[in-house]
Amino acid sequence: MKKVLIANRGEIALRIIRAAKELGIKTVVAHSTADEKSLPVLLADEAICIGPPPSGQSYLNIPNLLSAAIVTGADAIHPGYGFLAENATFAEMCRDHGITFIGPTPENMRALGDKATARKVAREAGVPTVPGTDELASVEEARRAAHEIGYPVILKASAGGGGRGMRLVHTEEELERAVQQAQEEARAAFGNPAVYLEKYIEEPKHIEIQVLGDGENVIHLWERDCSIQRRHQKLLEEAPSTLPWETRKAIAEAAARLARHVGYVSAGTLEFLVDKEGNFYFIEMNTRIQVEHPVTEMITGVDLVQAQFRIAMGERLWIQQEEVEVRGHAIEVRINAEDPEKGFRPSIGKVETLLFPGGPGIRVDSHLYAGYQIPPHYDSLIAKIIAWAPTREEAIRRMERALSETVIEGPGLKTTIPFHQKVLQNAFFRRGAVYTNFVARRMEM
Amino acid sequence: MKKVLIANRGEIALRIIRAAKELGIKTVVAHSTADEKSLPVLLADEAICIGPPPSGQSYLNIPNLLSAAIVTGADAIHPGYGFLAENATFAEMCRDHGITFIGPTPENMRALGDKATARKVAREAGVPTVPGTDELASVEEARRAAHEIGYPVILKASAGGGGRGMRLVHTEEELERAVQQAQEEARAAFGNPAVYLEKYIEEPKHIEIQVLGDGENVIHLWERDCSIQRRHQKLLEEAPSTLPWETRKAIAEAAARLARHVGYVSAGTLEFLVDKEGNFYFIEMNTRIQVEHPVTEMITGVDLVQAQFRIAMGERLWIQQEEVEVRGHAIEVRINAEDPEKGFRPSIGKVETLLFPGGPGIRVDSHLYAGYQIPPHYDSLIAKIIAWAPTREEAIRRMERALSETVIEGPGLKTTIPFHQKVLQNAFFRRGAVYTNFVARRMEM
Amino acid sequence: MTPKELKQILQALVEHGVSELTLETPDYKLTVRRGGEVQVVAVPQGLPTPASPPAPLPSPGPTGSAPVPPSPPAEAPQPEATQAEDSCAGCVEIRAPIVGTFYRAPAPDAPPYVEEGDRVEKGQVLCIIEAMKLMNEIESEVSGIVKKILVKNGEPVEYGQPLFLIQPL
Amino acid sequence: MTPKELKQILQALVEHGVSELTLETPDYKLTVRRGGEVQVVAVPQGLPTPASPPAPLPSPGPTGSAPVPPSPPAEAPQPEATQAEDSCAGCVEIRAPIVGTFYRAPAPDAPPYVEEGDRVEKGQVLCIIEAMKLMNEIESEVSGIVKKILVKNGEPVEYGQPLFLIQPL
Repeated sequence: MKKVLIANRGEIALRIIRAAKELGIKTVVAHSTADEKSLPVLLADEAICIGPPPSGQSYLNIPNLLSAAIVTGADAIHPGYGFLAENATFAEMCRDHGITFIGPTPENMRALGDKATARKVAREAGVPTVPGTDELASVEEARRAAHEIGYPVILKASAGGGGRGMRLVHTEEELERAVQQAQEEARAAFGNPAVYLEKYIEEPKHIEIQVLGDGENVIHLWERDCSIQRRHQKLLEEAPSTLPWETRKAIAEAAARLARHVGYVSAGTLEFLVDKEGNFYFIEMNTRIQVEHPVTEMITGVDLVQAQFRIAMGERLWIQQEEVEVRGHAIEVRINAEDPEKGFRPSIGKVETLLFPGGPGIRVDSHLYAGYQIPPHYDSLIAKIIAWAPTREEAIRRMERALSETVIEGPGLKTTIPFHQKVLQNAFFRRGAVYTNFVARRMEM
Repeated sequence: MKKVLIANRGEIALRIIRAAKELGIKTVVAHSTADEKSLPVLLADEAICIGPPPSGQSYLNIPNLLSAAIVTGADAIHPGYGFLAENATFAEMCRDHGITFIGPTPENMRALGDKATARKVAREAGVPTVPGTDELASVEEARRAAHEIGYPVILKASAGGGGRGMRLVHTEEELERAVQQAQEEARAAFGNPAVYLEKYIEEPKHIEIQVLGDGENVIHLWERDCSIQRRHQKLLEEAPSTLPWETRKAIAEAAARLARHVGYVSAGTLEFLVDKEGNFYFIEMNTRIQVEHPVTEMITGVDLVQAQFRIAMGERLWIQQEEVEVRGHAIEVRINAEDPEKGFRPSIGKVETLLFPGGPGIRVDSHLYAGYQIPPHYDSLIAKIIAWAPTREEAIRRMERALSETVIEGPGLKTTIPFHQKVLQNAFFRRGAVYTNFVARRMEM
Repeated sequence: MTPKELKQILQALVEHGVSELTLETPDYKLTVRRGGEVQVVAVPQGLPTPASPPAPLPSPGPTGSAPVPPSPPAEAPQPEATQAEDSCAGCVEIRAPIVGTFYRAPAPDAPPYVEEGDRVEKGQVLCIIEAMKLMNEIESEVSGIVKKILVKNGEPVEYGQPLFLIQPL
Repeated sequence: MTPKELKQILQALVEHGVSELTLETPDYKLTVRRGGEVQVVAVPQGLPTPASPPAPLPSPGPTGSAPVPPSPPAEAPQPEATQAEDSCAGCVEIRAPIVGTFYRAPAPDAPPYVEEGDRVEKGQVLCIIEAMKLMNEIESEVSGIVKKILVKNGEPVEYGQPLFLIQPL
């Protein structure tokens, strides 16, 4: 591999440039016209404009991206996260054009891409999933299933996500009406009234396992706790979790088993819900690098993006499971250009004054520079700050220290820093009592 | 300990603020009028002006510093490095005023403060020193000693340092004339003609051992290789060294033994020369935190400045020697406001554009901000960039990547970044063939 | 008014994006007009220059360091014929709507679609951009004279890159 | 109209998105036009403000957030009586040459050395600064009238902090 085309933007484009540079691979950043003056464009060896600001015409424009790789002589494409990262067709087209897609195989993606298939694969691999049904044919079927699973149960839209078409049902009396409502909502939202039913996990932790595979060997790099979410958006992640050792080990091994079952290639993440008793349920797999990958890098010392490159170049896994050593604790906060006091409303603008934290145990991943105009077309993540320390308590204090010295200012620009400061001070958070509805319940946001 | 007065400036003042914040200790920065708008002044809880720009009247002004601690209610003083850090009288005066001096005891400093006493202590502790004499009474005595030690030998001024009064002698024929010349130079430079004689170590590595002591227990945190120097100024440091394991262990244990012998308290560094055969010779001890302490923090995960605080608060050492675990490799470059193309001439000015590197394995310790005017009164260190990676080779490539994305610009402002880039590319450096005259010999600078 | 006061006033104009100002007082009358395309960067706080500049462009190659097209306004999603500002007053710029390889002729041995100085009609094919083995014909959006062909045959082009300058008739 | 007033007006225009303004008063006539393609980057490049501002000063305490003395020119190594700029035109400022605790009288029960309105001679003791149990007498560097005593009895003072304003006679 001589030259990689980066089919992404923002901090992850920069992250990929850094990995490639350290491996001696040349970089080409494919960018929209809105990102012409972005830091990745500046720091890459080359840059090529692939379309106008709307991502449908640029970062999702497969012909322009492939053409850009071809005309710049790139022999590989790194998709980052989001955009085309989990698009099996794109991965396949790369392969057809003799371009290495840095990520899993199209077959991996298809085996794990949609939730229903992934659940089936999990069951084959002996990994527990949330007990539930397929699409419900009738209220009667729902009643039988709910009885078997045990209340409370939750109804979900087959086509959907993001909370729409969802209904929590506590008793059999509520069920019929709830099914009807969920179907109506699902039809309105997704044009498809199909719903299914699942066991409702109360106050679960969102735990995800990082894996690395070379197609034969798969290792896990332990878990991340991503329970601090708001409307299914992760805001703060940490590793390791505060779960007991046995639970952590059981989940991690289950995840590696599942990934091994599909002959997984590259970096991937398996997401689980964990209830108060330590029961865990596989939900889905993300077949790509994740925003929160740095916390795993901080505690294991393994460079996950470099690992993606090396695996894509055909290298066999160079670390065995026993060699993965966890040291200390790491926390990442996602700094978004959003106003947490106004419902996390996006707050774009120009960054005029910028000061990032430094010193021991602090890592910053950000594409900001003083004078940068945040474009309104893309997501609002502008910086990730990661703090490492020997213990969780010290990592929290270090993160507080780091945020206290961070300055990201510009006219009208708001960030989620004050929100994170509140989370870090929260007594429940400090003792590790986090779960996916923490922000709603403990932060009242 | 509730509040610490920081009797220093620049990056180390910031480093101390960070450690104190993470420990919940309030900070007061004592500053000269020239540092009124410095980042440490901004980030501390309080600031107090203790004198005009010349350090003799501010950072070395003991009455003003003690008075500043008293009137601000600080119960401790951290001296940083340089200035009053190794001044036993100052440490004693702090004690007399009921203020905790964060560092070794005055007795520690006196036992190790000057080279001659430190050599004596080393011999008592069974730690080898460079074979040599005391002040020479006659040329005849020099002849006898040189014969015994074996040529080449080096003559040095008793009162001096920095190369003046030094003479390298290869054969007995050259000796008499060399003694006379050295005495004359020493008289001219230091007003004292006394010289002594030492074995000349060819192409030695400068290896220093980090220790932590609580007065009873002393542990070492392995070594740093500081061989990349120019005119005795360290420019780039790394840990671990490329020495064989047995040599590393022998030096580290000798250092810990010496520090234990004097009941050492706080963080300290023992400096050694190591010849090509792996023989090592103790030279001196620095009874303070060092500029290059971050490389040790990166590979061991131990926060050395926090450790100084905790020991000063009376805590017994909380890590045993067996628990000190080294992971990976770390390199620090000192970015000075100097022009390496013009004999490292200081280059002051205003920092207008500033972009520090980020991403995995990169740490930045710097008091710069965009708009900061570098004052002409103090030393030229403006930033330290530290790169960590699993191996030395990867750490070098990571540092190259980090420097390639660093921007420190202003009218007329030059930095040592281009120099470091050359060192990192040097084939001898890359294979670890470094020694104290590397810069002169391999870089021709 | 002292030179210092004038300086302060001018400074204020710059800071507040003022393009024109007239001020009459009993003591003086001041008129200031600042340039149309004025881009004032008081502090060089734009894109920083890294310690080692990006490697020089392997020519031919479309990159940020190649002749940069004046950035289209962020709101205009489609590259279009625009007023060319530089070499040809009144000319219309034809830009690449896709990424690919620029060919002046339909086949290696065929004559080019157009030459500099040719008269073209709106809708006439000017060149081909090959993208993923598909030949995309690029048509002129105006009738006029081809004043300049900005890209060499066989060179890669990026999205929005100017290809032709055409003087409308 | 002063440059400062003009600046305030311009500021208001920017804040309210005004592109053109004409103002006639008995004293002056002002016309301002903003916008066009003007892109001005006026960057606040001073000291950045951290996310959490430094804790408020435990009063009394001499810190950067206390009434800041106009910073003496970096070249002047010694704090000296300087022209006071703010409250008293033509006054001389007497500053603290050392760090310590400010006392207005030689002993707790003694009367103060000076009161506001007193006439003092050059060399006359104005106060004491206690530093490390030593009492340091601070003398007036000019003869004149004590216009203002800027520090309260018993308060800590930092190096260079203004203590007295004296109107020279």
